[in-house]
Amino acid sequence: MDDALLNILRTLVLSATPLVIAALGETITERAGVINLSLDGSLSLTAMVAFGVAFATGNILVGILAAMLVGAVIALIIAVASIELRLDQVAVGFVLTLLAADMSQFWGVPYAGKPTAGMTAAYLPLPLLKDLPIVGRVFFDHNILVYVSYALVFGIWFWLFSTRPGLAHRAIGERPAAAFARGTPVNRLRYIYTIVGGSLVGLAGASYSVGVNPGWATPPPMQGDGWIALAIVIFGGWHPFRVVLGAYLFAGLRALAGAIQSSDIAVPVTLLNTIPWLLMIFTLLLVSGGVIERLLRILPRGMQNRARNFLRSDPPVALGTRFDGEQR
Amino acid sequence: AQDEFVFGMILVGARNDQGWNQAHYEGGEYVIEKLAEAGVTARMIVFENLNPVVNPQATVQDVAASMADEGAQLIFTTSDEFEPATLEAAAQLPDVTFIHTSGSAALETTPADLFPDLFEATERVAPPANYGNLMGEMEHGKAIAGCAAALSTKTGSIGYLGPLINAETRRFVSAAYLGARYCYEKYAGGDPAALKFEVIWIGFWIPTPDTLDPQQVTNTFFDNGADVVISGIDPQDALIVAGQRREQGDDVFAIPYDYEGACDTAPDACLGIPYFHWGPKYLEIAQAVLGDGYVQDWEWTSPDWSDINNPDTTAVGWRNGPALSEGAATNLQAFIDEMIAYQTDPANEGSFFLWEGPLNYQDGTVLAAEGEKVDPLKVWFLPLLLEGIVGDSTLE
Amino acid sequence: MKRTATNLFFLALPLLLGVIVVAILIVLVVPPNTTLGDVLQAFWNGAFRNLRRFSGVLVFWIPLTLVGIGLVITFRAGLWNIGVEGQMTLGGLFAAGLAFMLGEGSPLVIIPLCIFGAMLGGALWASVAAFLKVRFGVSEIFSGVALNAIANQITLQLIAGPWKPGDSDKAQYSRPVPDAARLLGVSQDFNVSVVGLVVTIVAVVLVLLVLARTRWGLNLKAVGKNPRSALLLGVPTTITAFSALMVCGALAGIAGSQRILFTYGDVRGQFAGGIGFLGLLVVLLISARGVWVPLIAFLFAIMLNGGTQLQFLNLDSSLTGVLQGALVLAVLLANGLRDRLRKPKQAKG
Amino acid sequence: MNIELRQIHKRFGSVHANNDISVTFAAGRIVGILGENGAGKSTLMKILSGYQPADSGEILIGGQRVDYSGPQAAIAHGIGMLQQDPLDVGAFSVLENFTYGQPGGLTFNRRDAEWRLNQLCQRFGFDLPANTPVEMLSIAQRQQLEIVRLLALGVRVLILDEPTTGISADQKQQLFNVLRALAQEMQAIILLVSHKLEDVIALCDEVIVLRAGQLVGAQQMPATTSELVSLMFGGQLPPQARIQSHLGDVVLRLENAHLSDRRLAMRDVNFQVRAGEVVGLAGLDGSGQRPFMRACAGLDKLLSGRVMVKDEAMTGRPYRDFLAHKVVFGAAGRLEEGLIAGLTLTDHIALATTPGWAVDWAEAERYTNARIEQYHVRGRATDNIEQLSGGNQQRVLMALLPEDPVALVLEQPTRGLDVESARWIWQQLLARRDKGSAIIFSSAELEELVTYSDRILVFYAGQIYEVPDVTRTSVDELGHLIGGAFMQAT
Ligand SMILES: Nc1ncnc2c1ncn2[C@@H]1O[C@H](COP(=O)(O)OP(=O)(O)OP(=O)(O)O)[C@@H](O)[C@H]1O
Ligand SMILES: Nc1ncnc2c1ncn2[C@@H]1O[C@H](COP(=O)(O)OP(=O)(O)OP(=O)(O)O)[C@@H](O)[C@H]1O
Ligand SMILES: [Mg+2]
Ligand SMILES: [Mg+2]
Repeated sequence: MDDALLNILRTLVLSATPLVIAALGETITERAGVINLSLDGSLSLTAMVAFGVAFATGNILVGILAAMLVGAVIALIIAVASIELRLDQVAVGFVLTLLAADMSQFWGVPYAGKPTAGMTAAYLPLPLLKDLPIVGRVFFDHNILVYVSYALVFGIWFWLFSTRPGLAHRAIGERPAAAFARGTPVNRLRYIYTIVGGSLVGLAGASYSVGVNPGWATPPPMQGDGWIALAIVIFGGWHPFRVVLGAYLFAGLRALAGAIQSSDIAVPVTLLNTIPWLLMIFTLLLVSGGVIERLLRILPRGMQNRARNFLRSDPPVALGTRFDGEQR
Repeated sequence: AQDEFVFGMILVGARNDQGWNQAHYEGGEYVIEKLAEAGVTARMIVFENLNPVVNPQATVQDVAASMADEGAQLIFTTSDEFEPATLEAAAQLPDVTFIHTSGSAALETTPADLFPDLFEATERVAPPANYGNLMGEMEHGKAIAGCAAALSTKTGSIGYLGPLINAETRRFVSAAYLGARYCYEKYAGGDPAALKFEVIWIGFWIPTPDTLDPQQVTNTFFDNGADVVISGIDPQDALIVAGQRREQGDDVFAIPYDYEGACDTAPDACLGIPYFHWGPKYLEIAQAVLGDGYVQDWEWTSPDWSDINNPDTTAVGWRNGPALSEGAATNLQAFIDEMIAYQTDPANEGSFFLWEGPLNYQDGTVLAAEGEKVDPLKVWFLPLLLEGIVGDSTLE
Repeated sequence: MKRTATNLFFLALPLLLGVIVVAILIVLVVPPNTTLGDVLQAFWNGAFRNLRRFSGVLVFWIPLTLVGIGLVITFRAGLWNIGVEGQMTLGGLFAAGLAFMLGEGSPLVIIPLCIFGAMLGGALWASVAAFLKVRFGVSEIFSGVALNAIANQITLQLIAGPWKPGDSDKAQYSRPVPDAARLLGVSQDFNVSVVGLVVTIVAVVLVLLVLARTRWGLNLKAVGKNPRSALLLGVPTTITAFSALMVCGALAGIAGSQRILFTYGDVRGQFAGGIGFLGLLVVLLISARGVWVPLIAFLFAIMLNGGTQLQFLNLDSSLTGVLQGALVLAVLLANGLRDRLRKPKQAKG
Repeated sequence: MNIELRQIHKRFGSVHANNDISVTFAAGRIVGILGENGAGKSTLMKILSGYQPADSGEILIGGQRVDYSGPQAAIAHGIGMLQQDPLDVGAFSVLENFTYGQPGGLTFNRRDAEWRLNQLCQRFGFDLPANTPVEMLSIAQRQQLEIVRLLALGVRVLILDEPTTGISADQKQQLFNVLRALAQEMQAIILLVSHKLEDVIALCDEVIVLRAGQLVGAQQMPATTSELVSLMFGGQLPPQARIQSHLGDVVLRLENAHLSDRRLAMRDVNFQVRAGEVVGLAGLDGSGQRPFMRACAGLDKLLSGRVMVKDEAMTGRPYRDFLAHKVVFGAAGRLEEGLIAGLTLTDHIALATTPGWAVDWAEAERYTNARIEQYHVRGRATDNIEQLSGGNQQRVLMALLPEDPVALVLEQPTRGLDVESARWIWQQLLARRDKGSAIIFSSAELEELVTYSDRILVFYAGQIYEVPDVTRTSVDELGHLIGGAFMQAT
């Protein structure tokens, strides 16, 4: 396998990391039945905060923590608005999207274009793993944040599907009444998971500005990624593994855009730039019931069910709804 | 203060972008400082980020009018796309002098005069008398940048991170390529035919959701074997990525653009910086406005060849970056001396001129035959990239 | 009578809270040497210093109001038409396209045609999202975001290719639209397009009437609140949702045409300028009560044009966005709080 | 160990759902809780099982006063409730549902859990595939799962709220056997809330009766139906005379229809109903009644075959057209499907009656007030529909029906209504029937089916079986049929 290709794959994994983390954060939140629509703004704001604080304190870790804190606060607003004030989660999330984006630009002014030397989270190739053929270079020759994303994928998967708290976590998103009947404090847990998910969104923001593309500039380079992350969660059927798959898929297409232009294939830049968005629509089409069925007819009988189970992506039943069973 | 001199500065991006806009902004500060020395108190009112995304409500005309209300007598509109609007504003506010940078409305010649088969002839409307154009001969800076890149590349592959495609950017890419090719052969002892010089256009001066991600593109360059990336866009993404990769042990460099202090972003990866000094010219114009009036002009100002880094005289300059090796630095200086030699007297021995034939367009057609010198205006309106450059010449 | 009274209360209290929040924000962010007074002064100057400033406010009010009133329709139908931005864009492009095609001629013919084309374009783009929604259940939020981005790319491609200025190749804007299609200001000082004003006012009145007095308006409400029941009550739910988006798209299209035919006079990247999103904020601020759209849109227009002046105080103009966002968020939360405090009492009574 | 309730009070706004109720339940006894709709049965049980706190009053277990904060705490005291609609998580597998809520560490060992599940299933003869998603199970299986889950939690007091609605006779037998076993072997207390007197008679050792929130009587079993009825309603209900009205020509017809929904597919369905005919659809939830009825009203498209309304082919036409032909569908859920929360009564009337494109609000309001009069709706024209009580909402639904429908297709038209309301509804329906409307209705109440149907179709797993002679069939027989008895028979 030639170097160029390995390098490209490696860059792909790196540049997909923020998407992975953001989508996983949102997965946690939505599995608990809450939608945090503010991602596109939150990512900008937290990215700015991470870089700004890291720049001011000279300590990247502090920057990352600050970003996670901000992400958590935004999530908290959504939680309060939907649980206490019974407001429409989408409405509040959308306003926060715009607000956070503007805040990042306004308060980011002092940090725009500031030196980025030494502003990337610690780069450490993993001793033995990095020497493995192919995968070594592609997956284990990165900065810490990338490994964090791996850890999150498996951690969340294990949490959701192999632990008792995980059962409760999924239950409050599926059928709060049943969770309540089993003594699960539905709304308290919704607070917690919304906030945890939000802080992961913060981590994702940080993984741009002190990870994948260090520094801060307006307009924020990650604009639009928040929406893609939200779509990935749907495409991923709220399952960590599929979510990661989706994230790499989108990142791959982005990398392709640059690569194609440098190749001899004559395609207008504008067309390349539309690809991720077309893919976004296409994936959502794919997971929407009707289309799957039509597509599955092509497959041989045997494979159909397996394919269906893989493609089907039913949102948590109680997603976006309130649970008042406790205010009694 | 009633007798203060007020001038406006309209920027397409942020005043602190470490690039094009900051260069203009500091040009304005230079004017204030110098006028103060001359006993004139001047005030600059700035409008930054005048683009549909950040300021959908604002147009050049409106902002100019507001500035006039604030007492501005002179307004610099500093982005290519401001030109038509600036012309309108100038017509509406005859008492205010408008200087548009990088445009050519004040120039009699139109592209159609030079390339009748490429551009449709439209009879030219003379701009209002209170309108003028200004630009620096950055192609010299770009040539030096290209040379520095050629002297530093080990893989013999150079990437150019292009913004959008127009005559100006084609001019700069071509200049950088010519500098690189020349130095690669003469000083690095390489085969110019073997030198890979590729441009990828992101689609705009700054990254937006509608453009390619410049950091992604820079990574693509490096992943595909380039080890130097020359930036043609305003912000410092190329340098940032190069710096990050150096920290991870990759042996790669970048050359930023526009602003003298740009190297600070990631010094260890910075080979040098071709930059604009708008101050001196701005001062001249301001003084004219203060004195017996500005006379319409289209100015394309060259470096001060006696000292290309003299802050009070040069319009375009170059500074070596921390990452430029000793040897490369000496060779680069030699190359610069060759350019100077030509500028002082074309007849000089061992002098180098950028736009001297044989030069072909990308499509193989001839731009200048052996020994022929290209008409400067043809350079200004350069319709295609030059032969040897990989990359698109037009957006279609 | 009583309705309007409660409406007033409904707006007053939270709005007041929002304004207070904004004021506090300003005090917090302004550099030490400037005061709240200066900022308000700047807003005032930006909006009312002279006729020209004020016309700037109206010029921005026109597209914002058009988009806002359109969004009231989609919100009625329970749809989150985030794609409105792209619908503006396509509207503008159709208008420009027609203008280029028709070339010079009588404005009396060309301008109406262009505006009609704009409605067509906006409606067409909306119908894509509508189709994906009613046929495949793809969330209009996501398809909207994607279609916005795609619309921008179409714009860039047109600028780069067919519409590029013939006499040079500036990559940032198209050749100017022919004069016959240009909307002109009343005068240099009062630089507002009468056509734009009239169209907007007519649109607002029409929409309000239709919503209040027609079966379609009632259908929208039914579909928005409970599509399944609406179907059983004989409402053509898919057609209703579809048409809601199309009408909103058409109105957004007109808004887009204003940006091209009046504001810029050429096509350029992002010419819709986020006005669609602002429109969403406006409508959220008033919980989709159509009557208030013109007023709140006017308020926003003042804030934005004030923003122009803010920069002369060396404040980044994104502050305006922060203030608007904060205002809407505060009002939303205040609404929720008030309802929360009122509910228990009702249950008892 | 006994359970004692003392002076339990519970109010919901104006409604006094439980009014000073004191009662004791002895170990090892099976007690029936009787009472008409809205009498307060569920409320009392919810209080006992921790789902709702009492406004006042005490609960004593084995003489000890207990206070608990929620269902979990009640279970900790050994009291568990099986809700009418089992509180499980559809997306979970049987095993996950069984495990969720059981005490234990961070992770759980699937093998152990599965072993414990199977132990209990074997003991009671339940068949619960551990890895099937619960949403694929029948109501009966979901009840079984809840029972084993609660028992695994050490529950000694098991409350069942109307468990026999929507399960077959055989499943009912199995359930009863289990309950008896629990009472005898474990000295468990079983509390059975039910409207079905025959069930109570078959199972219970004693009954208590609530009326309008008060405890109005207790009775040691055995006792006769009439005794219980008089206890419940303070007098006999006049028996329902079933008057056959004369049948007209066929108004609605399905020809070789091929239907399907997410669960099952039905092929070659042929069916016709005549003017003035009442057709009842029996069967457990999800046996095919729903797709059948939706097909009749054009709400679901046929995969193949034809729908005819009075000899006019309506195949593939939208529901609107059916409505135009006066074929009306009424769904079970009121506010889910039928009425629109947030709209006023006038809005609803306007929606149902406005022919043209313009709405004449003055006219609509006048008309609405007329209907409110006519249907004795407790509410004002300007009220939002959700402010009305259940029965009143049902009345509004009736008011929305056209006066002379060709065919009414109604899902469980009296679900959750007290006997008066239910009877009133049927008056309205039969009045229309007599004017020549055909009525197709489904119900979980076999009684209702037998009482009002001219023909009964029994659905089982997508198979349809027509009861030969309705006048001769009984609730018992029907109970067996909906369990699929006819499958073996035929
Ligand atoms: N959450 C509630 N809020 C308001 N009123 C309620 C609530 N729950 C029950 N009620 C009212 O309290 C009364 C008793 O309700 P309950 O459900 O206990 O009756 P029930 O005997 O269980 O009736 P059914 O046989 O239909 O289950 C009814 O009038 C009911 O409407
Ligand atoms: N689950 C519930 N949640 C909230 N309110 C309820 C609930 N059930 C009933 N109510 C309210 O309690 C009151 C009585 O409800 P219910 O449906 O029992 O009426 P009802 O007493 O049965 O009279 P009707 O015979 O007309 O149904 C109504 O105001 C109703 O809105
Ligand atoms: Mg009950
Ligand atoms: Mg009732």
